[in-house]
Amino acid sequence: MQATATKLKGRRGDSVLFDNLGFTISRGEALVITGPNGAGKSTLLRILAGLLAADSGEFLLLGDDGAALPVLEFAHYLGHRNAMKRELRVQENLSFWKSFQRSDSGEGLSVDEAIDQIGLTGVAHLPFGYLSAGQQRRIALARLLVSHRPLWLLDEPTAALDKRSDRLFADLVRQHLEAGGLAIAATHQPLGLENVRSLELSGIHSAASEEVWA
Amino acid sequence: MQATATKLKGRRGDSVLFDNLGFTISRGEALVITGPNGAGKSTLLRILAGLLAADSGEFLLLGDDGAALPVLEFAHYLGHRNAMKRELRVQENLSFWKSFQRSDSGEGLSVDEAIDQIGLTGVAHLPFGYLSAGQQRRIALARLLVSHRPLWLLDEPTAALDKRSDRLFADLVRQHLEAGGLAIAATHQPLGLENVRSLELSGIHSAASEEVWA
Amino acid sequence: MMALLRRDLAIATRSGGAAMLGVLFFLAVVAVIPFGIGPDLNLLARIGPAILWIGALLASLLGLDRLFQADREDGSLDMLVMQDWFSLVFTVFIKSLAHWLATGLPLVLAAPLLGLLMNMGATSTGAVMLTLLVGTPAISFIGAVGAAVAVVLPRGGLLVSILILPLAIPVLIFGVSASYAAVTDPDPFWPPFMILSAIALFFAALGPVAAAAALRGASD
Amino acid sequence: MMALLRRDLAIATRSGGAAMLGVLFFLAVVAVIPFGIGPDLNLLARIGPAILWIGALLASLLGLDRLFQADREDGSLDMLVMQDWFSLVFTVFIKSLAHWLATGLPLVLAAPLLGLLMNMGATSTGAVMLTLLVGTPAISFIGAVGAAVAVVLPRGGLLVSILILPLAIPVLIFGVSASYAAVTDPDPFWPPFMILSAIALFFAALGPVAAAAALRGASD
Amino acid sequence: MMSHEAFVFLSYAATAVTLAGLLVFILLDGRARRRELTELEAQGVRRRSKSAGGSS
Amino acid sequence: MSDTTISQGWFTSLANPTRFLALSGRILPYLATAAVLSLVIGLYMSFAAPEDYQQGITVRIMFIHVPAAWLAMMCYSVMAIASLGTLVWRHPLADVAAKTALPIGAAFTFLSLLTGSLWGRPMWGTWWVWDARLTSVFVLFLMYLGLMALHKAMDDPARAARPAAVLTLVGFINIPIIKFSVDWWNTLHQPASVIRLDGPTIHASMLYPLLVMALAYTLIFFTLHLMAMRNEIWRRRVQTMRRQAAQSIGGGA
Ligand code: HEM
Ligand SMILES: Nc1ncnc2c1ncn2[C@@H]1O[C@H](COP(=O)(O)OP(=O)(O)OP(=O)(O)O)[C@@H](O)[C@H]1O
Ligand SMILES: Nc1ncnc2c1ncn2[C@@H]1O[C@H](COP(=O)(O)OP(=O)(O)OP(=O)(O)O)[C@@H](O)[C@H]1O
Ligand SMILES: [Mg+2]
Ligand SMILES: [Mg+2]
Repeated sequence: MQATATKLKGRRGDSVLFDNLGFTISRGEALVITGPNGAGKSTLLRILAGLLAADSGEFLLLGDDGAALPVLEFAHYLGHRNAMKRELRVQENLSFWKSFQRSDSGEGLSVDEAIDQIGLTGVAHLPFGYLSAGQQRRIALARLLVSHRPLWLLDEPTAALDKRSDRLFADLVRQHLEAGGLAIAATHQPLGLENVRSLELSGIHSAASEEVWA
Repeated sequence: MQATATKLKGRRGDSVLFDNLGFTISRGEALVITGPNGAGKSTLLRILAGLLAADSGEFLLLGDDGAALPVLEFAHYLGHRNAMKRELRVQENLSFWKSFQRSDSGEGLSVDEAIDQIGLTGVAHLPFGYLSAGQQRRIALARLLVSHRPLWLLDEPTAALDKRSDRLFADLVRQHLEAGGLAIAATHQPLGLENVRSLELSGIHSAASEEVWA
Repeated sequence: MMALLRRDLAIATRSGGAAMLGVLFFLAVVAVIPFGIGPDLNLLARIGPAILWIGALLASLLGLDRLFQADREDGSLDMLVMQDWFSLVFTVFIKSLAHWLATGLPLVLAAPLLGLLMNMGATSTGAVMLTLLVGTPAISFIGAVGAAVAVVLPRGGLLVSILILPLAIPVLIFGVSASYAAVTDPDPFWPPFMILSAIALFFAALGPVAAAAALRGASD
Repeated sequence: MMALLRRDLAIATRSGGAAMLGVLFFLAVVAVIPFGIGPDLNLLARIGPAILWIGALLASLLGLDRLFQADREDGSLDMLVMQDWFSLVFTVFIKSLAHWLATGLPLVLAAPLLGLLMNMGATSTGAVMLTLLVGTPAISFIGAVGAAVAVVLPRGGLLVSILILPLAIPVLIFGVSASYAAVTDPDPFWPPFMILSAIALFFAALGPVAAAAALRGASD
Repeated sequence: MMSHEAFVFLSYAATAVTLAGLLVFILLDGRARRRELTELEAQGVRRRSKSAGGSS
Repeated sequence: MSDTTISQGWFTSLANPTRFLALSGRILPYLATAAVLSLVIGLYMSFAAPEDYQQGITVRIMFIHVPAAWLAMMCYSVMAIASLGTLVWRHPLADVAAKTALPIGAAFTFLSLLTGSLWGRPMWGTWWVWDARLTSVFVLFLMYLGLMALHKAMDDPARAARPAAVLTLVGFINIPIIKFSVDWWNTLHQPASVIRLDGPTIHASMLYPLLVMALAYTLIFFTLHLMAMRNEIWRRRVQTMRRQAAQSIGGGA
């Protein structure tokens, strides 16, 4: 499996955030995107996830047999927000995502296993809104575990995590990579991963030149 | 001016997060609260801000003449959420808070100056919802500048900030302290401040013993 | 506090279009009632004030459940609650006022048009406008209590309306009876209208205090 | 998808027994009416169907605007949109269905009780139930489009209300007129009812597709 | 048209049924709660105020 | 026991649920016996009472209708007082009292509506009119149900307490409305068949059974309320113990 971006151009309003951006990662590899606030990291991840349209260029996920796979179904996207309902219990939230994001590419962990993995055993029955900020983020990470998808797109995954959880997260990503997964993460803090490629966005935006209105 | 906590006890549901907690800081001093996720840092800050009632103990802010000052009016609280309306422009958001949180203890910066200070010159006219996560957090920090209040209560102020903004934030706090302010911050990352006191919450919770129902 | 009023109004007019929604709903109510009554213009004119009042009461419910919930979700509520008791009560007052300006006032202004549709006379329409002008703020103020209670709820919606409607009934009773009194001869207009005004004043005082008390307790 | 239905229903019921809430809301609305128009049983019976329909419309409007907004605010919407086109349309369909199950259906079921309170006859009540059963889903489905558009526009936008209500008003009007046609003799029940059904089917098909299209464009 | 006796009987019957229902509901609820308490205590979960004794 | 700052005095001892349980356990048998006794006497008296010359046998409905209506209002007043306790003294038992009174009050309100309807049919020729008193009682019923829904909507009783108390107090304005709305309603025209309250002032032969029945209803209310309060205390105790058990198993994060 291999993820390739070619000549991606991302735009917000009239400013081009990045242009001619390309990379390739294959099974077991991770890409870390860095850059100052507003550089366009989140925008890039949303484009990769298919949530935003790129201005030009394309992002492809190729299966081991070389066939293009739909990113929508083969990628997990973790944004700035946690995608959990405050009023539902942790258990309910996770089992919802487990069955909603069921995929053919493999089985995920059970909800309880996932909660164990992120070190929050015992919170399953609490309403999500009762958790602390870091605990909420960790439950959001557990979503990646309950259904298996090979490509992880992570936007500042370690926000609000304490140091022990930082390491725990690094372990999770490492396991995912070792199992043949791929990961692309935007972050401001070192993730504690070895052997990752990195991509730095400059944060210098150019005005869109072939502006339609100009 | 001096802020003193004595024998504070904080509880969530049936578990006591901290007990017998006390500290004193005076003008120009900062206190950094650390501890693992769910230790009770946010809870402590909310108690200090008067948003939650402590189980017992008290937190007092004493003026230079020894008179007790209402924390409500002399403290800025910055929580996990930014307290800004997505649909309003940055300018509108900040000037709202500027006039809403007007205080007698001194003049704040003008909205434009504050935006300059946090290094986002030029975003004033954008709707808040258009900003990136880090930019949003920085605007939330700018709120502390537009109206002057001597005590800052900050809950993970540097979440989502890039490295340059981290330093910028450290400078802001340093200026605030030098001008005779006080700051209490909960964080997982070093804030880049020198000479701060620190308080570590263990994250080991005890069950409430004098539980009413049991 | 003017700033708060301005902010809430800006949000109301910018998003959702609370004013339009209220007026449209109002219009829908007035549009369907004649189906039941039939083409009897006299009857229509007679129950016109009541229909306008009921429509206005129901339309005021729109958006009420989000009065504080929206502030809670983005964290602003913390700053609103971080005030001394008096300012908090005043803040609630201002927010209710903003809600009224955004939803209630347009209804009052739309009343003449609807009066026309209901074949109501000028006096009758004027009386309804006047009573609505006094009565709808009372609904917003009492509604603030429901909205404050809803802050602790995961979802306000219907529950808030259920809690508020019974409380709003006195307003409706006197609003309608004053409007009728203005046209039916023996009944004097002023007594029920004065009671309506008294109720409005009472709610304007009670609502913010009760809502503030609920908000103080709700913070988590 | 069953999971989505279950989740949305769970969220709706968390706030206190959705079914019971619908009935309570309706009871509250109905209780308010006689205070306005007076205790004339005949008149009540005549406007009964209109009141039930207005109550249903209002109940649908309260909370409909949050259909996607809530998901957007907590980030779930991204995951919902990250699906192929067909699944996305189906997701919207399910969410509207959940909304209807939580707010519309209880109203349909409560209608007989309210018919009793409004002194409506059996035929009339039956007709109202039938039209509500067909009509309220249409409101939920068309409302989904408005809710999706509300998400698109970074600043909400007046469009929502201007979009939903004018589309919902035909449903309301045909629903009410079919209910009346069932009791007033010369008017036939079926023509307006068929139109209502046609509108409902049309909206059930159009709503999810249009809402899905709006959501695809919305994501930012 | 029912006889007036029937109305009287119905009202008394309805009152009896409602109040009895309420009583039974409360009794059953109480029994269930006490059963839960004894179960929990059998599981070794102890009430704090009991185990803590009279320490203040 | 604890060194918290709950004010001293007679209710300090009641502040402790354990002591409340003990005390209420001792009182309950007597209360229940008194309730049953007065009910039996009251029922006997109401059937021994002479028939009314105007209303015939249906006047016997009065003996269960009027006390039910009174209790419906009294129960709400009890809740309002308890809500004051929650808001002013932050007394946890006050919340328990307010919450458990809800279903009982709803039941009495329901009974007054039902027996009123059953009386109205032979007397007025209709089950229901939207007359002021009837409607305001109906509104009271709605408020009971609404408050029940509010409690049901929140899984944490501690957080429901204050908002529910505020709402209960605000809703108290309905009680005077029930009392006085009859007069207000006069400004609108009324249906011809109205209750003739001003007619026969109640004769002693009916007054006494009525008063005994009212006493019986009141005793029944207090018996049920005490029992329900005990249940609620147990419920919260179980909840607390469950959570503590879960915590000691799961460990802090
Ligand atoms: C659903 C219908 C009815 C409801 C909700 C209702 C409600 C009430 C209420 C709330 C009271 C207490 C008022 C007070 O203490 O001030 C009351 C008292 C009373 N009701 Fe009804 N009522 C209904 C029908 C009837 C009917 C049909 C009759 C007789 C024809 C009746 C006869 C009385 C009488 C005699 C009293 C005692 C008044 C007094 O002396 O204080 N009620 N009812
Ligand atoms: N609203 C709430 N209701 C009930 N319990 C809560 C609530 N908020 C937090 N808690 C619990 O209180 C404990 C402390 O939470 P708090 O938010 O203070 O932690 P924190 O130290 O700020 O953690 P983090 O570093 O993750 O932000 C957690 O165990 C959490 O589950
Ligand atoms: N919804 C939006 N509409 C318009 N412009 C936007 C929107 N979101 C972001 N932008 C703009 O796009 C640029 C890049 O934003 P993006 O969120 O991708 O940055 P980022 O690299 O993720 O920053 P951060 O580190 O702060 O998260 C910013 O200048 C921002 O103002
Ligand atoms: Mg970002
Ligand atoms: Mg925290």
